[in-house]
Amino acid sequence: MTQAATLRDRAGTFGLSTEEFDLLVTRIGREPNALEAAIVGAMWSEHCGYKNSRPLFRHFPTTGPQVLQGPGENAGVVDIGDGWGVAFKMESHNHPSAVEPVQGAATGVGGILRDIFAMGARPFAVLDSLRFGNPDSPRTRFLLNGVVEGIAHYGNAIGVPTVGGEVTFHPSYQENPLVNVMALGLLRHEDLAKGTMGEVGNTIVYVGSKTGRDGLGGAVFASADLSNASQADRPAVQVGDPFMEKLLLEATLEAIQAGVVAGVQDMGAAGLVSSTCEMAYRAGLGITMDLDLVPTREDGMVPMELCLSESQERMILVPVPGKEQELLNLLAKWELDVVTIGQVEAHTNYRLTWRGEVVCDLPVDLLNEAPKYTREGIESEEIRAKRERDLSGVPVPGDLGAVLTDLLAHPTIASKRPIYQRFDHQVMTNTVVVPGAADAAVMRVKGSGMGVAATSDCNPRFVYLDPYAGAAAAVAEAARNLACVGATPLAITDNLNFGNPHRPEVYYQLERAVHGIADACRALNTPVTGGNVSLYNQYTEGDERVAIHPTPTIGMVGVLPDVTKRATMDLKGAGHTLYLIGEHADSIGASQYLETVHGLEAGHVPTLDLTREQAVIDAALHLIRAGLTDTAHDCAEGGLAVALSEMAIAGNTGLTVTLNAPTTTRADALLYGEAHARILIATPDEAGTEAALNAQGVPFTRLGTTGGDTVTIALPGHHIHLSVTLSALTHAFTTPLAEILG
Amino acid sequence: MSTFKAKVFVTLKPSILDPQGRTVERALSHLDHGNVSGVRVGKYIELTLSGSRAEVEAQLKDITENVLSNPVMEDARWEISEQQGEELVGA
Amino acid sequence: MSTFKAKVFVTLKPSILDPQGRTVERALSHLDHGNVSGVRVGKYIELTLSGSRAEVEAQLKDITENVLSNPVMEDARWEISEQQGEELVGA
Amino acid sequence: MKTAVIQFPGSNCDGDALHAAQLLLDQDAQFVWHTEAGLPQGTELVFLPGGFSYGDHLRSGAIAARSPIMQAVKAHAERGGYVLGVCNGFQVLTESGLLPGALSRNRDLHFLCRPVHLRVENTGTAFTGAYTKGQVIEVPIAHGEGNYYADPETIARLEGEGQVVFRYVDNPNGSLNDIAGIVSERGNVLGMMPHPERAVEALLGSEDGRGLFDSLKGALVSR
Ligand SMILES: Nc1ncnc2c1ncn2[C@@H]1O[C@H](COP(=O)(O)OP(=O)(O)O)[C@@H](O)[C@H]1O
Ligand SMILES: [Mg+2]
Repeated sequence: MTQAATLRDRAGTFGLSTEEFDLLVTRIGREPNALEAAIVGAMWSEHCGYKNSRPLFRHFPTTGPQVLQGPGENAGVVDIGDGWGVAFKMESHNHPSAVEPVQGAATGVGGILRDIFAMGARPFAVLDSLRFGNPDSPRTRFLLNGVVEGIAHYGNAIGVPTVGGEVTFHPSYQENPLVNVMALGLLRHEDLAKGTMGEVGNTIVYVGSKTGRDGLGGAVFASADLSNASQADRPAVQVGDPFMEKLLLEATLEAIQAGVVAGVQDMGAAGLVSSTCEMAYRAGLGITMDLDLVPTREDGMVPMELCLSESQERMILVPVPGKEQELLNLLAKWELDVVTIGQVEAHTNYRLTWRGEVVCDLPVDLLNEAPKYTREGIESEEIRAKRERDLSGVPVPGDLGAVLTDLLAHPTIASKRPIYQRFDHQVMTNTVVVPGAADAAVMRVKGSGMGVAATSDCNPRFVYLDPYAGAAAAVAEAARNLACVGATPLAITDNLNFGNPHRPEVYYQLERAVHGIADACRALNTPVTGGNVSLYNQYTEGDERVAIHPTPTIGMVGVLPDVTKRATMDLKGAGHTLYLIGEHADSIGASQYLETVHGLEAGHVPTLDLTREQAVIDAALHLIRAGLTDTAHDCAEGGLAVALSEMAIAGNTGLTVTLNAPTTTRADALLYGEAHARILIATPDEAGTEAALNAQGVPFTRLGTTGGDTVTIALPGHHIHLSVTLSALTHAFTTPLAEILG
Repeated sequence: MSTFKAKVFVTLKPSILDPQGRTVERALSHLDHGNVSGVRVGKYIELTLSGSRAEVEAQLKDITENVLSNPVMEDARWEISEQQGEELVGA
Repeated sequence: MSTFKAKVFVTLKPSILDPQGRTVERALSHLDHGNVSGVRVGKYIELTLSGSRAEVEAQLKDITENVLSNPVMEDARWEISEQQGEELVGA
Repeated sequence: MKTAVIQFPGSNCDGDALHAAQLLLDQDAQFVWHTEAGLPQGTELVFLPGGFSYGDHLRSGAIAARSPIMQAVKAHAERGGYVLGVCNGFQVLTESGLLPGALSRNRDLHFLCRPVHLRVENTGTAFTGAYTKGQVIEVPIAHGEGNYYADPETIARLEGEGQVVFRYVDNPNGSLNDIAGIVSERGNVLGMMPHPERAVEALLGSEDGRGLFDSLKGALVSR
């Protein structure tokens, strides 16, 4: 009784509330031992059990003819045609990267790649969505350099190209950066693998690295508030080994393709326990494992460590009955540690033995069915006031040309070349559209004429000011980015990075954002096939808890039926005509311009009309596939003027445009407002393009022509004529990141 | 004012995985050096510092712990010796 | 049969530019350690070998010169010490 | 041209090498695992691909250079057979002594992936016959350790004998004399850091690497 009372008092150290501990006691009808409490704590953590977010997930659309595998497996899979599927998923490694950026980011890449090849897919692209604090601070430099080095270290060595991503800077991420990594893999439909234990009698095979005391309690650590206490957690760093992972990848795929694997899963958060527990749950069966057989890197490891260690580069494979030896033989070639550590049983418990004794015996269901919390969200008054703020008093700057160079030089908008040139983005020889060339990456599918496109997007300022509209806008932007390269959007994965959900204003953001994503995905026919949740992204400043800007990163995948019919953003020469598909912006609300130039994060986010969005996407796709244009770019941060400049810089070709808009709209809104549903294109064929756009029934405007060595924009009604040389724009755009990286 | 030669040794903490050491060990065993074990690969840094011994020792400790090694995952130690040749020149 | 601990030090030849050393040196000078010079970054490898001293010494020389370092660019030296604890057990 | 692409644990451009070889040289080009003692019967070209063999641990290429298959590759080279080492393959060639010098960390210490311009310095080799002397081609690099070094006598010899085959127009990594690729004395072994196999299809941005494969085919015919 004393023992149990002690455990109950210590429930918090296992990541359980006292109520959860009592619930556990009631469910099993006895006191758990410490190992069992820790296992339950890990399985019920946000990371594994999604206790705060799962009730919201039911709003997501998850089905569609293109979905081969929806949420619930290691990764989602979409059908791209010709018997090919694409597995994809995004995952965060925020807290580990805040502590040790190189290894934190590296192991983030390693972890998401394992999710992909666990599906039987060969990883063929990585994208990374990164958020840091103030670009001028030494801490940001340290984190950015470390994260970039970590991604390069792992991705380059394992030989999967890093083909895209985003890097943005905002003070809310100063202590708590976001490192979200998305990976894509290619598979033949028949090779689709599942994370299941299969049937009674199957054996459970451990393969990969030995188990050390790495990242112990990592699942709890990842869900705990990040505060000064995390200094003490520092030894919780895990070191990744891309070489080992490469062997594991080849071995796993070879085994799956040889047809000797009935189930497979990587060991991620909460290591051995979560992987085997989830596989047992999917099979609806129990298992028994002998912890004495776990290969260890250090002496004297105890069950708690063996169970919860987050040592990297480890997998669980379940052989097809009768093919056990074949599997072991095949793995031997790769010189990995391989041990049969348990078997699937007719009972329904998760049973572990150590030194001849049963040390854990809990129902598989209980472990996998974390309590769910539906909380009450209340919008923050402070944020509401910012949104409702009247912006009519904001002055229009006298020198709108200087604004253009200032925006291009903002680290969030500026060229990311100094970063992506450290990533091998061409290995595997499939990358048709490389980083920096367009709004999304495009990889060809060898042996077919198709291409796969991918992008990751989120504008956290929009989400902050209006979580519903901002999150929906992230989906819309992702779809638009795919359309700009000529890809039909297929499905998304999401990474929900938020603060502490116990705080009503944070729960409000989470709930509204989920609804926004769900509605946009429904409207744009891009179901959610998986995702990841990272909560408690905040830190303590004095006595105050500061949450990050809510950041629901959207990773979207699309298909190009003919990869040669693709578009990039660079102007392809002089004498082409520029069009805006969609309508001019009419507000500066929530824009990067308002923040950078006027120091204000305020106003309503641009209105989102998903029907219009779809029409603009369809129009752009039609033009690209009809061969009427191969040059397209969407308007995002910085608005029209910045987007035009990016096209000019990328193509080293100037342009001259005239905006004949009513003077009732402010000039700065026309130039720098961030309205949705807008795509810029350039074409040598005016007549054909206009006919096609008219037939599509979308609004469009002829803006002007390409050529010259300036970006010149006239607003005759406003008596404004701004002209900046291409070299000045290029300089502004290309220098900032190199300086931050140092 | 004297000149000192310092040697800094940085090794991964024993509990931390050393992928490089593991790979080298395996390679050696394939090359018929199966009697080799416990391979750990670290860094060896040489530097020269000028100043008084007390100053330089304090500085080296700081540099070793805060720049040359990452205390999250590495241990470091250092040795220092006064450069006789230099001293003579200085004298 | 005894157990030996060996330490191997691999350094770039003095005539060869060491970009890593130079970068560390530059970083140090930005951190107000301008009195630090001549930074060279090399490798420090620890290994354990079992066998007779003569065998192990010959083997270590071979490993150091032919595997652990590349004579085109690097110099290497090694130290070896018998493990007392082990010996006692063996005795 | 019967081609064998060697696979070491950690090779990651092996598939790219095979793809390019099958496209341009030999439909039946095949992989050979590093533990093999011999090359397939009739091998004419050995292709050592890029990647991170053994994780680049210790030194890039060092451990791979000591694998069993390299004995066979050496014998093949001694017989005058062609050997092409790209990126990590070049590192394996220097580590195994098939080519002189060594490749160390890039001048700025970072991995670099981008297209570079190369000047073709010697068109008298089996790998470059299809180019014109002084021609500038665009080929991608993707490496962290491509900084070519050799002692002054070796550099002088390489330059004197025309063994420097490709030179960077704008040196990205600090290589001595801007060296991007060299051949052996006999001219049958080529090592280069840039990736010609990534530049053989217009879809991927450049076809300038094709000349190398065309040259090899030509050399075989004229042999
Ligand atoms: N972390 C990163 N890794 C790789 N590529 C990146 C990264 N960040 C940005 N990029 C690439 O740089 C280009 C510009 O990024 P960004 O300014 O975010 O463009 P956009 O606003 O059009 O999404 C894109 O091609 C993007 O994929
Ligand atoms: Mg962007």
